[in-house]
Amino acid sequence: MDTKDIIISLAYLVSAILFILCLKGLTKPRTAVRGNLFGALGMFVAVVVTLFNNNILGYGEIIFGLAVGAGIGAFLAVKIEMTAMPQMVALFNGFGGLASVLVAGAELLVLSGTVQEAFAKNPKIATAPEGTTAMLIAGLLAGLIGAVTFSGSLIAFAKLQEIKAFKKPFDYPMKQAINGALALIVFGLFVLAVSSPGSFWPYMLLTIVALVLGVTLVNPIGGADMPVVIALLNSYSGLAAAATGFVLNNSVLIIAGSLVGASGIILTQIMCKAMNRSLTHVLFGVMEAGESSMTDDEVYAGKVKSTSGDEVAMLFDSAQRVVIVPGYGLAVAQAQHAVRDLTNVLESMDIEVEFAIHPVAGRMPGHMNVLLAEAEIPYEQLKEMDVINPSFAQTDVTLVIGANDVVNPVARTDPNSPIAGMPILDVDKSRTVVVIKRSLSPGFAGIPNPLFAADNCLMFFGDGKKALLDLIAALKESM
Amino acid sequence: MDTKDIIISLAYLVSAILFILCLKGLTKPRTAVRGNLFGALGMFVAVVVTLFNNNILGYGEIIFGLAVGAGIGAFLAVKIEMTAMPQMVALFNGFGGLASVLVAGAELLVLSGTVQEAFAKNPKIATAPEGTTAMLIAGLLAGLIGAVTFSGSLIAFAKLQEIKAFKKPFDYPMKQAINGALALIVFGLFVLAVSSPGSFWPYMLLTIVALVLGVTLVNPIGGADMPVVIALLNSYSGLAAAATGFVLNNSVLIIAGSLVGASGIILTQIMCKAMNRSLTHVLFGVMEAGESSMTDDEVYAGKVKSTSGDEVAMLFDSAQRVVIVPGYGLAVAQAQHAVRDLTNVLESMDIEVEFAIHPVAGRMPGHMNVLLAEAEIPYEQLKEMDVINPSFAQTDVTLVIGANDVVNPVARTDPNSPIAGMPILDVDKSRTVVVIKRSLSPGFAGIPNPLFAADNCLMFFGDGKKALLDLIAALKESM
Amino acid sequence: MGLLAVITAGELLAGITVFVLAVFVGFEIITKIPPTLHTPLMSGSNAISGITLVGALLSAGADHGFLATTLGTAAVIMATVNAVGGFLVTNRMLEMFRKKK
Amino acid sequence: MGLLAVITAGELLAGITVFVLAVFVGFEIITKIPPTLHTPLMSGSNAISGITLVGALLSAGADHGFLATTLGTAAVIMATVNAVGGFLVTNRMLEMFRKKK
Ligand SMILES: NC(=O)c1ccc[n+]([C@@H]2O[C@H](COP(=O)([O-])OP(=O)(O)OC[C@H]3O[C@@H](n4cnc5c(N)ncnc54)[C@H](OP(=O)(O)O)[C@@H]3O)[C@@H](O)[C@H]2O)c1
Ligand SMILES: NC(=O)c1ccc[n+]([C@@H]2O[C@H](COP(=O)([O-])OP(=O)(O)OC[C@H]3O[C@@H](n4cnc5c(N)ncnc54)[C@H](OP(=O)(O)O)[C@@H]3O)[C@@H](O)[C@H]2O)c1
Repeated sequence: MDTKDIIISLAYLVSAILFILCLKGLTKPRTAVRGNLFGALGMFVAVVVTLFNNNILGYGEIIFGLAVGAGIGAFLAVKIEMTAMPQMVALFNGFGGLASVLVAGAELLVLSGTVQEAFAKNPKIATAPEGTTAMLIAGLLAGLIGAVTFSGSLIAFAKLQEIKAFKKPFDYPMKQAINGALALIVFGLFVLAVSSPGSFWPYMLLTIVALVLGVTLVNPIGGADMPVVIALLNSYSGLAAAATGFVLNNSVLIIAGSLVGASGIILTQIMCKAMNRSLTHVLFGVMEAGESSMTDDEVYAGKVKSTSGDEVAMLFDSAQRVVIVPGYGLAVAQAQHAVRDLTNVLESMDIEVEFAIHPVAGRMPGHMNVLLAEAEIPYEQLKEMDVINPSFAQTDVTLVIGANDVVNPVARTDPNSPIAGMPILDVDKSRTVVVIKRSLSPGFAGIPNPLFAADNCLMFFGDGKKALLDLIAALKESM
Repeated sequence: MDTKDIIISLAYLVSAILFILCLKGLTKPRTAVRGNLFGALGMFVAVVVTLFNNNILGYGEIIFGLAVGAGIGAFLAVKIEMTAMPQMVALFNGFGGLASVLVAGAELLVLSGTVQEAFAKNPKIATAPEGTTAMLIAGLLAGLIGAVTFSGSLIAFAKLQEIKAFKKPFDYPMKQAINGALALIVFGLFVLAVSSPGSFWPYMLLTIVALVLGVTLVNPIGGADMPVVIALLNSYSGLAAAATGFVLNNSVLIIAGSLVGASGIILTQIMCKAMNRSLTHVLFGVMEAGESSMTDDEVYAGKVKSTSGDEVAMLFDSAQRVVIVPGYGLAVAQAQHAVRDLTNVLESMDIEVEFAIHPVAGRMPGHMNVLLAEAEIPYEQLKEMDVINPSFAQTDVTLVIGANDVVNPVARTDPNSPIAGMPILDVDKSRTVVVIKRSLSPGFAGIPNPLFAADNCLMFFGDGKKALLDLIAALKESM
Repeated sequence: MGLLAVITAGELLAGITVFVLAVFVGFEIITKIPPTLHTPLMSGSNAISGITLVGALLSAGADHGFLATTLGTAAVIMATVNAVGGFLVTNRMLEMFRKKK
Repeated sequence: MGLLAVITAGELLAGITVFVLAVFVGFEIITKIPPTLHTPLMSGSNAISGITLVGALLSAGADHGFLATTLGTAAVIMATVNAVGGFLVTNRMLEMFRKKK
């Protein structure tokens, strides 16, 4: 080890520390921006010192690759719409997984060549050089995990992007049996590859099968569970990077990869808990408890009162306090700016307006915060569930926009419902509830909502954005 | 590396993991016992596999040392009184520090021999073998830190054990200047030792000076701050162990040592916060803010009402709810069993009895819990400050036993007092307060307590245990 | 085609030790996170997993023959997208929260 | 008197990496502790620092001459007192809390 190597190693340690500080910073609102910068700095340090590595001979390909990659990455990151963030993360994650597959591939290719040469020179030796097996195992793990991450992330991306062909899971018989068979094949190829260190093709086959496995694993999972899946795949891509670290005997890869792998698992668990789902259920695509105990008819028949923009405007006229409950439908309708306009109008009428943010409203954690922040609605106006729940009793009008499950009182009453036990926003306690949605169709959990049939509830049917614009127009007219 | 070495390394990793789980377990009441067992198991694993190390040739000394050490350790641990725990920890910690000094000494002794031989064989080479400097630095650090830990811990032990000669700091002029001079000498010896790898005597000198430094550093610190000092010295002894790990290139030493070093620093900070002290102030022996703004006379003159056992017994006769506030004096008087007896008597009179536990009552964190647990007072009866404070208004009699600062209302009123801002137990809100202590002398903070002069406060002067026995006798008589 | 440095048992053990410790750091570092930060945290840690870039650079630059170099260069592109895009997206999300405060 | 194995730069760097990671684990692992557990935690981690025992065993058993062996044996005694006494005392403190529950 010459002095340069020592400096490179120390720089890797610095960048590993920066990654740790990055993750730590990202867990607190006050330090999150700085944390992210630490992470970027860590990456920069790691890349720069790597360029000084003695083993790097050609710089042409490297500079080309860096430039192209940075261009694509920056373009996507800057151009993407705020509401498309989750699928963007999925896509990036997939790229990371693929990169691990390729790196492991390149190294194992060279390794197989090395082993062949060793055997050619001395045909009598029966075993490959020391360390070969360890490198092989690490490389195969990197390829396997990376490939599953890649194809799985692409499916997750397609589902979140609501690409037609992927909206419903592909249906084919014996899903679990096929997954089992694929896993067996993977195992067999793994053993084969380890026992024939001179061949590269088992690695290629393994990767291809792993790609298929990634598809079949993520395919049956519903679009709404994708955030959890992405968090899990993110953890995987960390593990894949750590595995390549073992192949290359590189500490920063091992540390950063295993950091992401471990913290990703914790984050996955936290997200599952916030959505009241268990990880096994997410992964096997099962909704907790099957059937709703009540049919739509029983719940709604004859009890639903529909309303219009003018009528709601009149309600607001006499209101002093309004709470707005945004849900997934707000994101679908892209109505965040319309909500801001409505808020401004209501405030100009001296009405106190607050937003009730349910932790799992929408389809990703913090979805509503991101959405409303994009429309520049002041942070102080967004109240978390625990804070706002006691105040519904003093609220004149609660306006529910495209939310359903998070205001479904069944969670409190029916222990058999899929959302049983999930804390909900107690909108039914307010004087009047107005719900904006397109129809009576259910939300993510697929169950009817007795709120819509409650005495103090009015349904304002229509697309979220259109309904809001109607409402604003009606309000302005009456002013 | 042969297979045995690999197994030893993996076993070290297992024991490092067990140590991590130990520390983690010890932070939660439910898992603390298990955590401690994990730690012991980790140590057992580490010791057993070390015995298989190829470098170990003689087992006689080892078995002798293990047997003697285990005997002494077990004897002390089992025989020691519960209330003497803090000084016992200090003593053990000192031994750990000394062990690091001796290990580093043995290794550096051999190293100096190796270097001499190398020079002797080839007088022309000017530099010692690769790695010598690193080992030297690590060994010197182990010796330095270990020696400071050892002598510092012994002084802490002596102060906590209330050994006469150590009760007051030794007084000599220019304390800080002398410390500075010692630090300079240490630095000089360090440089000298690194630059002459063939000699062992600089290490010996360094250790001796470090021993003196440990004494002069801890000497001025007041006995009541000792828990913080012990926590800090504990962190040091971890760092010393980690340093010996670098000398021996042994990962479990490095991991376990740095774990203890880092967690010890966090624990020190947490303890400082709980005592409302800053670490710098503890280390430089300064009480926050100097003078009390009121003299004893101003506070007490003519306003203190003294009472007797019989009188207090009568008070209890008509009481429904009694809160007992234990303080340092309870530990001094060893009155924990008397308190339990009193509680039983009061409960047999259908009086509700609860204990108010202030976080820094006594002289070590959790002091009161340990003390009362020893007397088998049920855990549920001990209430933390935040829980019990609101209930003082509904309390008929509050019995303060040997507590002073933690019930001093000055903390709320006088921003210049040394305990300003410390949350206190609001005993003055109860109908009657009875304080058991020997005199009007102040507590740890050295300030008078206006509570003792309050209208609803009665002083029951006497040693804590004697006063309680009087009280119990009086209660039994009147029954 | 060049030869590859193989790893010794000692290096492997050191790697495993580092791995285990980093896993513990990863487990411990994330305890409570406000829901708002779930997505940025996911995205930021995803960007960190772009560290494969270091491996990709070594593969692409090592001159181990055309195929290995091509694989390496493709890996450099992918990993750079992941890292650069990841940190930028995370920053964009966080900036949005910040300017409201 | 035998010779000592010296450390290579690679081993030293690995050691430093392990050190840094373990320090992070130590920092992160302790966040909130109820005051009751301050003393047991201090005592338990003090017992862990008795790990010097491993170093002491190596010094005592290495047969590097009388003086080194004597120093090592003394270190074995000291470190064993620290470790054995430490875990036992911690256990005693904790048992006291437990039986009340
Ligand atoms: N936040 C997360 O991280 C996350 C992740 C996964 C799953 N989940 C789950 O997702 C659910 C979130 O609850 P939620 O109340 O926000 O949403 P929801 O229960 O899924 O309901 C969304 C509602 O919005 C309506 N909608 C859709 N498009 C609309 C449009 N263009 N205009 C107006 N309304 C529209 C739909 O009704 P119409 O079709 O009648 O309009 C639907 O009932 C929870 O069950 C949660 O567990 C959350
Ligand atoms: N808990 C910790 O970890 C810790 C650590 C360091 C410092 N401290 C500090 O220590 C103080 C603790 O407060 P505290 O109220 O528990 O104690 P305190 O304020 O120190 O008062 C103890 C009182 O007990 C009395 N006493 C002593 N021996 C007695 C005996 N045999 N019988 C009856 N009474 C006796 C003394 O008065 P007489 O002499 O008149 O009897 C003294 O005023 C706080 O200032 C805290 O910051 C705590």
